[in-house]
Amino acid sequence: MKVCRRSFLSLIIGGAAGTALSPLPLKLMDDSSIWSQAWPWTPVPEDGEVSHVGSICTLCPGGCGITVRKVNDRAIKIEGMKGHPVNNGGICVLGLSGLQLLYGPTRVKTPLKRVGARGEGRWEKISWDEAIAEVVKKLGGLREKGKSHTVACISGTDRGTVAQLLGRFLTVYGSPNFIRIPSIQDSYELTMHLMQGVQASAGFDVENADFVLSFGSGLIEGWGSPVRMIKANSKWKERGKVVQIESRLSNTAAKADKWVPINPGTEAALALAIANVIIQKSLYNADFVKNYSSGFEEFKQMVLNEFSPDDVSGITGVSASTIESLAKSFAGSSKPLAVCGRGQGETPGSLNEFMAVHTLNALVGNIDKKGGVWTVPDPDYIKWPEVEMDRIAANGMSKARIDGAGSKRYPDTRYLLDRLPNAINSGKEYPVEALFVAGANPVYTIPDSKAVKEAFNKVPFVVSFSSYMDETAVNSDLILPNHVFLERYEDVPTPVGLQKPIIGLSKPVVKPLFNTKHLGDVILLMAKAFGGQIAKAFPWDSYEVCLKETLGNKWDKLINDGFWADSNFRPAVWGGAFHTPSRKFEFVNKGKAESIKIEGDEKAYPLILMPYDSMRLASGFIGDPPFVIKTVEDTVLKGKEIVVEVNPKSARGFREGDQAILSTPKGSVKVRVHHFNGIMPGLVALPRGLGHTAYDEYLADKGVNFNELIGPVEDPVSGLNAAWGIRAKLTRA
Amino acid sequence: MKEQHKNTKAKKYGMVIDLDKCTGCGACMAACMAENNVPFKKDESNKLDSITWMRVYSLTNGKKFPEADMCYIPRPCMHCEAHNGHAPCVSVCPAVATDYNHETGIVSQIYTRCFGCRYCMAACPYHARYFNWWDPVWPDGMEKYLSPNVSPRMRGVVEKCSFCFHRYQLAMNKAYVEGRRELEEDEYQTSCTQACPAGAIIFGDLNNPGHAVNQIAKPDPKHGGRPMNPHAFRLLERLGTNPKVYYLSSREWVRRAGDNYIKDEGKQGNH
Amino acid sequence: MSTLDDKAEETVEQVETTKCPEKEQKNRACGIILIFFVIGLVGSLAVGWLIFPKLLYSQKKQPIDFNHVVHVAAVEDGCESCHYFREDGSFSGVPKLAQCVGCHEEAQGENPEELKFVEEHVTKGNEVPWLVYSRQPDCVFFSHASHIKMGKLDCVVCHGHIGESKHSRVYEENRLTGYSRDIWGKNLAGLKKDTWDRMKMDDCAECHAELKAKGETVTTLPWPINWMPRPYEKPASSQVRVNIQKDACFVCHK
Amino acid sequence: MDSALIPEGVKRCSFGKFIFWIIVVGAVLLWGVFAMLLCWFKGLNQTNMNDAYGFAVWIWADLAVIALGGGAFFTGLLRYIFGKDELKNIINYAVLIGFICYSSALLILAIDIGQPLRGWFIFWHANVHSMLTEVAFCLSCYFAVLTIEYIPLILENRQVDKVPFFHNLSHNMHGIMAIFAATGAFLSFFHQGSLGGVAGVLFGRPFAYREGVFIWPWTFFLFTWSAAACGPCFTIFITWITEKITRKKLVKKNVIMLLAKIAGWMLATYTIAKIIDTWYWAAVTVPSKGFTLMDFYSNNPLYGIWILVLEIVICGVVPSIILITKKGRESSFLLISAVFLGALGACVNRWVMVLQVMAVPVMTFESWPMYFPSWQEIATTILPVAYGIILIMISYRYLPIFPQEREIEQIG
Repeated sequence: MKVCRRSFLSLIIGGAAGTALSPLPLKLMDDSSIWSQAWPWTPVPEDGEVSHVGSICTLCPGGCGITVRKVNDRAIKIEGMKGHPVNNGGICVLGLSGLQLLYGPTRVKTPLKRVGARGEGRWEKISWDEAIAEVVKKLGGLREKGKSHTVACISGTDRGTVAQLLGRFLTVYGSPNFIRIPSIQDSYELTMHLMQGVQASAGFDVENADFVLSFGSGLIEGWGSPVRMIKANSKWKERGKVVQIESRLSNTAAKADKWVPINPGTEAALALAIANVIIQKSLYNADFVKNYSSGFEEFKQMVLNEFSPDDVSGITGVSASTIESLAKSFAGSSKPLAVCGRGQGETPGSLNEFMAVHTLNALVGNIDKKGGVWTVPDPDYIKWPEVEMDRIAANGMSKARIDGAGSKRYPDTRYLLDRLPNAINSGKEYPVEALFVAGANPVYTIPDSKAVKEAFNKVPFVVSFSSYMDETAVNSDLILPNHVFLERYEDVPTPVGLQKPIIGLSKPVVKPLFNTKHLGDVILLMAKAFGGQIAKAFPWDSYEVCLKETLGNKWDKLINDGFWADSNFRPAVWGGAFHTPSRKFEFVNKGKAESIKIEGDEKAYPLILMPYDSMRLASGFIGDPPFVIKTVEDTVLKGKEIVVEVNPKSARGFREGDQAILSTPKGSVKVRVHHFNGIMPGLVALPRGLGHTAYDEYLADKGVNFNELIGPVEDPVSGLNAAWGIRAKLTRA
Repeated sequence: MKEQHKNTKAKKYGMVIDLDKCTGCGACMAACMAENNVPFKKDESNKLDSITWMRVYSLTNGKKFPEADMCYIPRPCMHCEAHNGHAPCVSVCPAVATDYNHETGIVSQIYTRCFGCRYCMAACPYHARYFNWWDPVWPDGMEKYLSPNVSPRMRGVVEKCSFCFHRYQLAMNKAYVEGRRELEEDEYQTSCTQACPAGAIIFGDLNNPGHAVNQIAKPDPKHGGRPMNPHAFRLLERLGTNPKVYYLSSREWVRRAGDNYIKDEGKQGNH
Repeated sequence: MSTLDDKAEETVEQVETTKCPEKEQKNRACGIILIFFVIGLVGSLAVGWLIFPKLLYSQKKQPIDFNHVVHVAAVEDGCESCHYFREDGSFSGVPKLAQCVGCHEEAQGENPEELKFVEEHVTKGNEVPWLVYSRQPDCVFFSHASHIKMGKLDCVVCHGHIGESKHSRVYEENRLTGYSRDIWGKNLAGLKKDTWDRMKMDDCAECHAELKAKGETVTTLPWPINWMPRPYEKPASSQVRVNIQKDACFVCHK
Repeated sequence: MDSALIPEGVKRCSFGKFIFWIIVVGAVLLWGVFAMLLCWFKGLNQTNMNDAYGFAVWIWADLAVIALGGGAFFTGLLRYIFGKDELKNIINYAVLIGFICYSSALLILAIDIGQPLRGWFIFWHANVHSMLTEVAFCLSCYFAVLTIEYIPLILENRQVDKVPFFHNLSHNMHGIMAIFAATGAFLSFFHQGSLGGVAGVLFGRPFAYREGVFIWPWTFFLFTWSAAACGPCFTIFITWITEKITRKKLVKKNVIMLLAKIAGWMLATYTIAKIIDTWYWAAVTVPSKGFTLMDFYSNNPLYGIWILVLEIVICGVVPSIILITKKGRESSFLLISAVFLGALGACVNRWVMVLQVMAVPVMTFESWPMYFPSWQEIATTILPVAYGIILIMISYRYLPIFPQEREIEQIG
């Protein structure tokens, strides 16, 4: 015992001495710190050869060129493409985060068939053959029963080969119900159609405009092609003026040279009052008005009688002197440009307002001129042979559209998606038996989410082509996942708002990561499976072949540069620009321009809820990747709670950061209150782009989707959704 | 120093950010995150533990509707030179994990040297330094986009903006292979500069009269680099941090918001 | 030391029980205690110098036994034939399969290793998972361009005479850190004879300090214990006072 | 049961009672250890610290505990250097408290750093310009000194002392204790100072920044000074608590009076210095950075001007007056209140120089971030307290901490 204890101690001391004389302690100390410097659970990115691939970003209709940096076969970073006519090296927050979508957890990795109840999220993995067979079987059955017209398709766009293939398929199959996602494009197209007689997009030569009068457009918040607009804004900072007319100090308003707060919804009246001053003071372009327009006299009488600055001042809250000075500076500038479409322009708006604003451009003669509004024809490279419809198809195509577009009531409107939920729910029209959704997320983006979901539930067969598990995909029966934009070829015609026709080419930057299929190829496969006229309409082996053939001699240029621009394009000359019956610009006078009445009773709902847009929140069909959500300020989102802006004056006892219940006739949600001096008293502003229920844990269940709180309000002229807000109230939580 | 750079003149990389042009779109933040392998968590709404090397703050003029005004101010690391490189953070780091490089004027941060005492964070008045409170975790598969040029950080260390120093390194490599020791202005640009859609960020060598940053900010070497451009200012100029990020604004209240002033003191905002 | 403990033990023992006759006990105990001390000393030395390295490093074989001699003889430009600089200034490092396929589309000889290489990798298109002896931690940015192109350094300085090897030697991986033993150096005590014996930061620092003292344009590295005088800090001559800077951490770290 | 180990001639509670309390406090200790392990294994996300509060309650505890442990070096200085021999009767306890405080501080630092495995970098890769480096070096050196000062105390245990070697060792160590005390005082002067420097050099934080002499800001000297003033206060306070708990007199009144008087004068001079410093800072330094004094004490829910009043008037002026007047010292109530306030003053000062420094916004567009420690932080902060109590319990039971105890007991 004795020996043992002492010896033990001795042993220990000897051991300690020996250990100290060995490299063990220093080496272990060093290695353990090195271990802590490279913890095995911290990833080490593999190095390798760097390469760059040019492509086009299709996460929004902006059509920016991108250059993707790769290391070996991994895509490392997305950067803006230098020299691209839209963005010239610049890029937005969403585009930069594209790789998080590519490699992210929300990808649908293989065709999925619903097993549980709708929206329950239980899926069965199926093969592509099974998936296509399933669709063909279902559609075939409907066709046999002569119900081909009960198939509808919601698409993010109607331009480019993929959308055209989809439309073509629907046509030869026999359904008139190809519906594009609504936006201010609809209103602008209609405006151009009615006033200029053209079927074209409106392009804005913003780079050359020297006075921009914006009626609530979020010029630097995602309106038009976002990066291009921000670039233009920088140009205006150097030479040019911007006046922002808006009831909230948006970023655009803050950056503008002048912010004119206005009572919401009265923009049309203000535009006409400005017209009043321009006409009264004879500041208009006499040449244009006299030689290239018709209906001016009627219009003149109307504005002079009904829209005097003093009267309008009462409606809009903008002083008569401001109206006059606005009119003078606008008409006095050499290249003035008036634009409208609120925020990012995702809600079409009142046609009267669009026409009133466009009238201002006409009065100063800035149509198809440098710095003005241009008529932009679609690039006409898609020249496929006319489809030959069989009897069933012809029969189906002869049926009226379910959304009412092109009907007697709304003869000039092409798509009215906002009317679809009601059409399905009310059951007044024929039922929709099958619904395709491609490049869109209507369950999230269409107003009145409750009604949209109800409508979806009434459709027995919903097919989503989404690459991501978005709200629409969750509520579908079959998901046929498309490649994401970095894995596929796709032509991208002229970005929204660009004044020159260009074509961009999206290229596969990486090989498809999962068992996904290009939507174009899926359409071709479906057509083949049908055979007959349907198959005949698609004489290509693969989408890539189709695309190459369609683009013809532009292909090489597109592959090398990433875009093709028509260098010969010039804006139309006034003499031949207008295709109205009078061959002139028409001052369309549709009577007294009534402002759109929003939903809700003023007594029950003393406040007005308006949405606002931000570059840091994608509110379209793409959900925000983690990087984007990270940039969102804590005055917008706090934890899982959305923050609404109110003026301290109308906060009624709600302190900064207080919880509250925000209610509208459509629903109520929990919010937090943020005092903002930049918002007009009486208004509540809620950010768009939050409140996703699908996607990943970085995005889902954060905040509130604005569309849950608002429903569409039909514009009496176009049928498009013109709701710019809704009555609301804030109550204690 | 003197002997060291016989062949190359010492550079002083800096930035000029035009706040008139900045739209607050957040592209610089995302560009930075994507370039520098910045991690993210499920909830990033607590801005006190959200790693954003480049952070866009918003400021208001404090006035009531409709006089209210707002401005965004992107804040990277200022790479303070202070007096002879004794930046607030550099002099306090006990383990030389952060350092002022006299050759480029960049304040480095070596993650593997840092042991996470956070003294530098206490020292930095710009809150430009961020601590990795959590292990960085990328959802399965997303680690594929990580760049090999910037080492992902481990939990328990401080990180901050590096002016994308790795881009300098890579550009120098290219120059070396081509037999040069000097870089052109456009060969080394930070990720945020490159991405900014507004072109509001300009980056270059403040010591080089040929570079745009020098021409715009006109740093006054006699007065600790103070801008001579009347529209230019630096954040917290009075603390003597001698930062290398200059801001431009045509609005006086914005320039004034860049520093602290006792009421009614020197109303011109920039002096 | 032993006496000290001896006493300590003793008193405690006394407290507990006081049976033994003291002196006799003490002498015997002394011897035994000494033996135990020696056992402890020798044992721990053995552990530290012999067993510990065995435990710390795992032995790994390269997937293919590579013969540098044969390859160097077959190519024209020496090392740079396979380990070349890319246009962007980066260094290619260990060749990828695609490079090897140029010659090894089909086996060129009878060497079983080559046959294995062609069979396992070339035909199947699998990259060879080479174990890189000189792989540095992720935090290290090493510019081959500045050392080879600007500094005109020979590969041998850091990599030794690997180009003269006929076989791939065993790769020893540090189980704790995951890095090759070559980084710390074969010699566990950290001793080195040649410049390529170790690849730790101190070794970079040593070389840089030497060059610096000669007046070369190099960046000096911090000596690890940077508050202690460095062996190379002595002024090379009275005119040139070498200013040791520790301001360039970013130059080699990312 | 353990009577053989208890110093001769003094009474101690029953072993059962002793063990019971050890277990009670030990439970708290274990709770702290659990929290500590959480912090080590899961990382500092276990705390409520954030990027604005890089330094928080731990660093405050660190600074406070070191200031309070300052009694050891100052009493040592008085006893060994200035020859205030009476203080030998309280020096043991001062050393013990110092030992506890310093070991706690080191432990907290080891928890506080994000990469404990690399903690040794502070020595190995030290940056000599950093105040924290100075702190680390002096702190560990002084801790070593305190250990050396504490060892003879252990050796005085009845059983250990029986061993001739230990007896001699202890004797010899006592002989050279003056050298250690001097070294300790020197080291302590520097690290107390450098702790003050930690905040004072932050020229990016106008609230903390103090001008100074050479490389040291005024806080450097103020911290040393306040530690010298408040440390003895704390020693007296803990002695008083110990006396209350043990229900007996352990140190003679004259010793306490002497220490209290010295502490009083130190505190008084410190308070004057602090007032001058505050005035200069508020009148010159702060305005030069564009701030007014009240900018630091308004627009937030916690930090009002009250904290300045509390620190300087209530915990500075008031106890100083009590302690330097004979009447004040003689009144037991006033004395204890004063030493308590003195110790509290150091704590408040450290709080202000750590937490408020973090809270004050420097950029005009930032607001005051507020912070409340998580339970893990609280537990790990209590951990050293529990450890200290246990160490005091054991030391008091088995070591002749209070040389006068037996004498007083016999008289009593």
